Amino acid sequence: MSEKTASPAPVPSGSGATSGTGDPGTGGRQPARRGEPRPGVLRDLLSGSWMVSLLSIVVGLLVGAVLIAASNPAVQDTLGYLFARPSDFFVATWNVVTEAYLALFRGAVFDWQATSFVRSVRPLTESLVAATPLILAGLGIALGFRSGLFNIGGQGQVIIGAVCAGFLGYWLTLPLGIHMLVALLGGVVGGAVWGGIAGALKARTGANEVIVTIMLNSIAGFLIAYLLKQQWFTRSGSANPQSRSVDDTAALFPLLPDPFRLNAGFLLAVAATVFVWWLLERSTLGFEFRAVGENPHAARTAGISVGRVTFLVMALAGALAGLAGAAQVLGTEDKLTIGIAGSLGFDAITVALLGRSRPLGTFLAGLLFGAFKAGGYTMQAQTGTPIDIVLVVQSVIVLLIAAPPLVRGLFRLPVPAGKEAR
Amino acid sequence: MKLELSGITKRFGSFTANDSIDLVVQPGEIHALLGENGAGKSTLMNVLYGLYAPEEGEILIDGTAQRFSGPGDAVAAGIGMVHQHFMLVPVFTVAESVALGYEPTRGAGMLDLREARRRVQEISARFGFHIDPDAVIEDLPVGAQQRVEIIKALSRDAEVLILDEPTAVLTPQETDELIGIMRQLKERGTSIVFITHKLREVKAIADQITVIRRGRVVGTAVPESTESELAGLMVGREVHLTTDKQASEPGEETFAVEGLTVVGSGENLLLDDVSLSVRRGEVLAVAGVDGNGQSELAEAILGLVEPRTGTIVLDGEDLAHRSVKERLRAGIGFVPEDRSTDGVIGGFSIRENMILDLYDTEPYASGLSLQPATIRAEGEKKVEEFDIRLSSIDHPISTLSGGNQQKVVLARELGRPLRLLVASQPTRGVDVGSIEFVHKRIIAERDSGTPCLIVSTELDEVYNLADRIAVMYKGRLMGIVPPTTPRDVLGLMMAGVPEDEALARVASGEDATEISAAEEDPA
Amino acid sequence: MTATTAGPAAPASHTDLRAPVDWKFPVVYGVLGLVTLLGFGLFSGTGGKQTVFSFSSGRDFFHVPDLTVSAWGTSVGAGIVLLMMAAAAAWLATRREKPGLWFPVVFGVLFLFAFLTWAGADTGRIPLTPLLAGALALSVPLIFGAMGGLIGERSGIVNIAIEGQLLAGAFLAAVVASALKNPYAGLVAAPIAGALVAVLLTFFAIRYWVDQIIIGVVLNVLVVGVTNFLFSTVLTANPETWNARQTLPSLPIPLLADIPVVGPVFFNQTILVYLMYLAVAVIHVLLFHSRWGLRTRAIGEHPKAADTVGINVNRSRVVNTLIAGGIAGLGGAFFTIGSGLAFGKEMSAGQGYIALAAMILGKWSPVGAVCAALLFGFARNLGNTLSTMGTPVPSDLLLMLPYIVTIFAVAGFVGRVRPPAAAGKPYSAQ
Amino acid sequence: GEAPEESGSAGGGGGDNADYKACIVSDAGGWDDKSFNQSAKEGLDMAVEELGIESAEAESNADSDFGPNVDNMISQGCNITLGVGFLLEGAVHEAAEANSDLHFGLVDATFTDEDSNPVELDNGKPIIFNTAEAAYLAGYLAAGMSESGTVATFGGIQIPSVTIFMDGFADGVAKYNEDNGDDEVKLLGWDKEDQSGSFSGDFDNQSQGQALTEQFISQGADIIMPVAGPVGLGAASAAKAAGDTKIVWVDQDGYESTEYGDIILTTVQKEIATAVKDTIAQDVEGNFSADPYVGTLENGGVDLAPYHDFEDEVPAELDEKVQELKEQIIAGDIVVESPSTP
Ligand SMILES: Nc1ncnc2c1ncn2[C@@H]1O[C@H](COP(=O)(O)OP(=O)(O)OP(=O)(O)O)[C@@H](O)[C@H]1O
Ligand SMILES: Nc1ncnc2c1ncn2[C@@H]1O[C@H](COP(=O)(O)OP(=O)(O)OP(=O)(O)O)[C@@H](O)[C@H]1O
Ligand SMILES: [Mg+2]
Ligand SMILES: [Mg+2]
Repeated sequence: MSEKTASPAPVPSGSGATSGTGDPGTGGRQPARRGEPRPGVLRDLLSGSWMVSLLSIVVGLLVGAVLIAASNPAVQDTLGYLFARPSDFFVATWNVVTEAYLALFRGAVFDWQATSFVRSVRPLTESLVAATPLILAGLGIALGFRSGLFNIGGQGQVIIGAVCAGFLGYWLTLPLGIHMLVALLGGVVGGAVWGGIAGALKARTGANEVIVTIMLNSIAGFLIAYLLKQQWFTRSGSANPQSRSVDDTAALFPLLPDPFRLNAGFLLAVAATVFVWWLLERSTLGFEFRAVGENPHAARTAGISVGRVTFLVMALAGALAGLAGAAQVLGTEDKLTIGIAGSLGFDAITVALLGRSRPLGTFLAGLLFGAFKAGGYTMQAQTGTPIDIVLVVQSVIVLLIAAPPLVRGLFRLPVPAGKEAR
Repeated sequence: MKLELSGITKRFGSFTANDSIDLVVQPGEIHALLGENGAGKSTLMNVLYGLYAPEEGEILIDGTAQRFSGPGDAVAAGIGMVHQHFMLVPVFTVAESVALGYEPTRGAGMLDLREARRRVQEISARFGFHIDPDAVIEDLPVGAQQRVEIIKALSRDAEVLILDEPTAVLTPQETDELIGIMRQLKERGTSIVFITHKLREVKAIADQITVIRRGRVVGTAVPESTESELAGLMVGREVHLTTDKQASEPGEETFAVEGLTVVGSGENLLLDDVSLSVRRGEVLAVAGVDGNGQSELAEAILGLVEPRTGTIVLDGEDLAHRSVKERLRAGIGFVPEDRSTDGVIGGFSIRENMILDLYDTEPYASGLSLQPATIRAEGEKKVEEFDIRLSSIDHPISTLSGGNQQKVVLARELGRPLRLLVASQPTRGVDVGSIEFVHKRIIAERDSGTPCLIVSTELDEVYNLADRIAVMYKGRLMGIVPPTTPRDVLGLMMAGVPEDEALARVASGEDATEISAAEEDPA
Repeated sequence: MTATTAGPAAPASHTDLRAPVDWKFPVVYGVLGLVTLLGFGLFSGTGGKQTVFSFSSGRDFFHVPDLTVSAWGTSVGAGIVLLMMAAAAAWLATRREKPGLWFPVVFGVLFLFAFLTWAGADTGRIPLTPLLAGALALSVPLIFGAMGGLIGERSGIVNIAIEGQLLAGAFLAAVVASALKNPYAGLVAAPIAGALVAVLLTFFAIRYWVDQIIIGVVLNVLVVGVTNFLFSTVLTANPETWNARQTLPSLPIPLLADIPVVGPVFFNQTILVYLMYLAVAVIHVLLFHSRWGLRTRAIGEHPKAADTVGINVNRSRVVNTLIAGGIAGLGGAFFTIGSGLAFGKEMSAGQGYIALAAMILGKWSPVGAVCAALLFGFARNLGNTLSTMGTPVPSDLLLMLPYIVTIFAVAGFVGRVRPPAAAGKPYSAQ
Repeated sequence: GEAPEESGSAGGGGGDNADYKACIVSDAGGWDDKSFNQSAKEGLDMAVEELGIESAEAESNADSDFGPNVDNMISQGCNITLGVGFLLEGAVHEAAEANSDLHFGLVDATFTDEDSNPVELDNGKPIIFNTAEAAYLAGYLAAGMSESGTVATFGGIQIPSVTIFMDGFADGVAKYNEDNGDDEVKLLGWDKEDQSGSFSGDFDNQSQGQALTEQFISQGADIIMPVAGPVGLGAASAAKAAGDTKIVWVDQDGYESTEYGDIILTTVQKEIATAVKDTIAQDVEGNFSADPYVGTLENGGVDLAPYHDFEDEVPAELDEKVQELKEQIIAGDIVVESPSTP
């Protein structure tokens, strides 16, 4: 690009190295992407980093394949006589791996072996169902990252969001629609309070948000366990730690008829993605958030209250995670149980990281992980492949996508113009 | 020891910072390396010190070529370097800092701190430094930190000592002391490479001068050359070292600070009962060595530090307990001293940096919503007006050179109606050409009737801009003097001598500095 | 031209310059004192009841007699003393002074004593030795983990992967010990597992400059995935070979182990715990008094400065991170061979994250981290003690105790902490 | 090694019902929970072995997995799908209503409506256990065997399938105290009246179980019943370290399933495996019935395991008394009640 510009300096610089006290060597968290604006997702796609993403997924699946094969008794048997008849080994490996991954695909996208058309197309909607809370909570985490806060507290915020939404969902009696909105709002407020605690403590006392959110996760876990033992809370008349079902008036309405489970929660996820995009890129508040995230000193000098931003970001992140919890209990699960949040809060961190903390990126990452989740069920049920494989594949993908030079090196891809290899 | 650099070329990506540079430093010579910001001086020295590997060229010591794979090799070869940005670990003690990398041990890898302290004391004593080996670096004033750097280099028996812009943070008197030390070293046979862009200093001490511009040697000179000759060589065109300005026409006094006191974390006084006022259409320059409370003064005015006592009155309103935002809205324009940490956000685009403290005001925002089109249009306008060199307003500001970044800050702060301008070190890290421009803009702002408070550690700048000069020392105001006050008097005041006494001492001739003597050399 | 203020300012009169009185601590002390006096004492309804503090577990060499106190009287007495201390703190606060470190410690111990007296009044017996021993045991993996995190961050590499290293250590220790039928073999294997995780960390962090937080988080997931997978395939298929429990024996240290209370708590332990004492001491000494420590701290604070004196920053970082991973991995062995357990899925149960918190709470110092970890372990085991004693407090609320205590500790007493300046930032000379 | 000869299908076990598929879905505990998931899975494995049927299994990691996992079983055309644990009730219930042609089973829970009133489905069979009956015997036995006069129990999480053990145990201890007036045996860790007691907080953290058990031991308990899946292993390890402490195991005979046989006094057994296998077998034979299966002392669905190593130590009269109580319970003379009884 430098050839095109008429600037007197030959090459645009990196990290503000010319300032008085700046330390050019240690300036940025990441190698300075010289002379390029932070690329948007579309730009990412066009400039070839989609290739990196794709190849990362391929490598992730390959690593998974190795594990699948290595643990498969049939393959292990053939290893015993690998040299006597190697073809057996390869055939067995191929069969085992393709079978597993085809099942994964059938569970995530389209099942051509299903008994009916509805069942064939249902997997795709199941992926969306699984993606919904991941996207919502992931957006919350991403918001924190963009504002320089490491919010590990998604888990607790999801739990509290679910608790509040669920409770309002069966405890109140309200007309259709209104009830749903009130319950959703309850989830949002609950999550916001839980996130806001960490934000307020950080803003007022400087308490490290990593510690506080970790602790709040556990506290939320015990809190829901406690509540689910209280009859006044569960209203279920059962000794089991689970609440009664949320009223139909409060449930998120389905988008498709039975047996599809896709519900309005997914619309919430889409809306939240758009909202977070607008918030970060087009609103004054988001400007403050990003400013604090990139450089709190400069933000303060520009009149932005870092404490206020810290609190607001954590509250908003909590609200989004709370919404994830609400969507879970009002949309798919319909009652509160101790495990209502699963490991959503932690999965959401990976989703946000994979999405590079960008709203659209997080949305797409959520879809991918949702697909893995939905497909994983089928893979496990039909081929007996342990579902933990999915975790391995996912983490390899995130790691590789974060290290494009490694992927390029692995596949001997050319270095794109403008990006110097280090 | 004779040092030769021949044909050194160093590239950063496709940008050539050093372009086949040749340089010879004779034994016992003080060799000045002159060049404007970004000319490639530090890069060259980092190559010499083994920090950067050059793409081409070689380093010869006493005629034999050397290969340095790291600073360790350079040090072993007898090269010592005091870096422009000090290479000291803030939380270490002096003794630890000096020991690092060459630790005296008591066997089994355990530190012998007693020995380390002894080394520090020995060298301190030899050169008359007063450095406590147990002091923590971050508590030391910059002048002392620099002496620690020198001790570090000397403790390794450097035969060639590189001093990269060592005087940037010193008072004239301290600069004098440093020059004394350099002479002492020279007498012991140490060669010195002395980097600066202060012409006066070069003339005072250098035996030989090499001038670099845009990565190339553009000439050599002798100390006898005039300042404008040297400046011309550096910049490549004729420059005006002083800004033409009309005498000020001060209006009413709209800004005043009364009894401002700021207390640091250790209950030490950072600002001690400071009172001053600025009139409309006047520049009050605050002079002083870095770390004597000027930064706190500027920050307290903007509200970045909370004063314990005192009032800050602008247009009849006390702002002392207002938020930063309210003060900005009251019409304070603020140019922070440290551009990269406080002035701009490196990852933000130039466009966004243009509205960093205006993002929520008309016309850049309406309600909660930013107005991208307006932001862009206004930004483009300012780029034009302030002659900011860039390829796209959408690129991150970190892709700009320091001088252009500073122009963005100025464009932002001066681009709206102001009731007060507070600018700290407005030209730090900016090249000679741009300095001219910045100064002009500040004077223009003054002439439009804005009271201006300029904090600067560069006396040249102070003289250039000030209608009155306030001198600070250890958080106290030593006095406010007219811009006709001699450099030496200011120097003494900056070192804590009250105004009257300083005047008397300079009059009696006992404290005239060499640097100002050099200034008075017929040009 | 004369200025508004002429000459140097007269030294300000310092009476009006004093910092505002900080009432936070006196108020907290006061409230706790009142709780003690009223809640545990006057209105507690424990009149006439007694609480026995037992110090021995019955097998001790020296027998320390139980301490029997009157529940009501003790709490009232303690409450009065605490209120007096609160008053003293308030008086000091008006003079802008702070009491020494002993003050909160003594206050805390007294408060705890009163609390235990009250809590034990119904069942009557507080077994002190197991309370402390259990606290130590629950802290062991936290301490190892925190040491691993600390060495990494001190050298500029943020190690979120402690959780993964603990889990990997637990896994490999169990598998190797089981396969070789020798618990000590597991002791060797555990650090290797932790270091392997660290290899990935350094590979991506130093070679490819991937954000260290990303790597850490992802490695944790990866280790969970891999160990779960191997557990449900290999280990469960053949548990006798791969996952038979092996126990590190307790090795009481002669004499020391016979000291009442302290002895059984600290000196009747497995070699792993002794290794932990050693690790903490050695890390503390080395970090602050050795060449390695000086260099480590330098590359974590200001790598470029270290580079300019010839220290190979990235190589040191790699080495340190591997050591750190090894230490965390060793800590993981506690879950399996250290506790005499076979491996179970995700058995590190989030302890790595708590170790991370302990490291921050301890301000990146080994001793501080140990204190933080012990605080956590103690709070947790206090909850256990209370629940086994049959307090009316619901078990879930007791289980929350350590987490709440930690939040109070970080928000109330620690506040802003300063991590090593270069932690998380990749380094390259150019 | 040698390559095997290519051969036809591997011969099935007992029968050949390859066109029949029995499927099972775990709750979040997973197949290795040393508890009901594991037992249920063993039941399925036995069925496969004996009946030569096909099978599929899905492990759940989170509550949100239940629905999809059950659904996947239906997609596969499982003839019978079993869910393990009360948490699966919703998913199995829904699936049963939507697929009236398929059969379902629910281990350890009954089908209920919105308001938790039991309902009966035509194609869904609850498999439940009156565990309290066996735990009652264990409580009595433990009280009789305790030398210190203190016994203890704790749970993993406070859920009915856990607390039902603790209730029965508590009643057994109480019964012993009733019979042997003077020297009351104290029970720590559970208060049946208040339904409150000690829990380790999860089913994973074994060191927590260890710490908790050490607390009990120091309070004088010498017989402890952990009802906490793998966390019980932590308890056993602590008990073993203490030397003179015994464990009452739960679910499957711990003498065989754990490595702590020498300190396991007995086990409160729940014959889930057998019940699961029988249910499948009935279905294979076309005799599926949706009537609940309730494991009791009477039908052997729950029982006290043999004393194994402690055979000689249990006094004859105590054992006789325990057998007598068992008869009384079977006869209905003693009714062991628990709020957690399904
Ligand atoms: N770290 C860097 N990486 C790549 N290019 C850089 C880097 N730093 C500076 N440059 C480029 O080198 C050129 C000169 O930068 P530098 O900051 O030294 O400018 P300068 O000559 O000092 O100008 P100014 O006087 O405006 O500060 C700029 O065009 C800048 O884009
Ligand atoms: N690490 C780096 N990567 C890329 N460009 C760099 C780097 N270091 C310096 N540069 C660029 O090389 C050029 C020369 O920089 P150098 O620091 O040598 O200038 P200098 O003459 O010392 O300037 P100053 O007077 O401001 O210290 C500048 O344009 C600078 O931006
Ligand atoms: Mg330089
Ligand atoms: Mg510059």
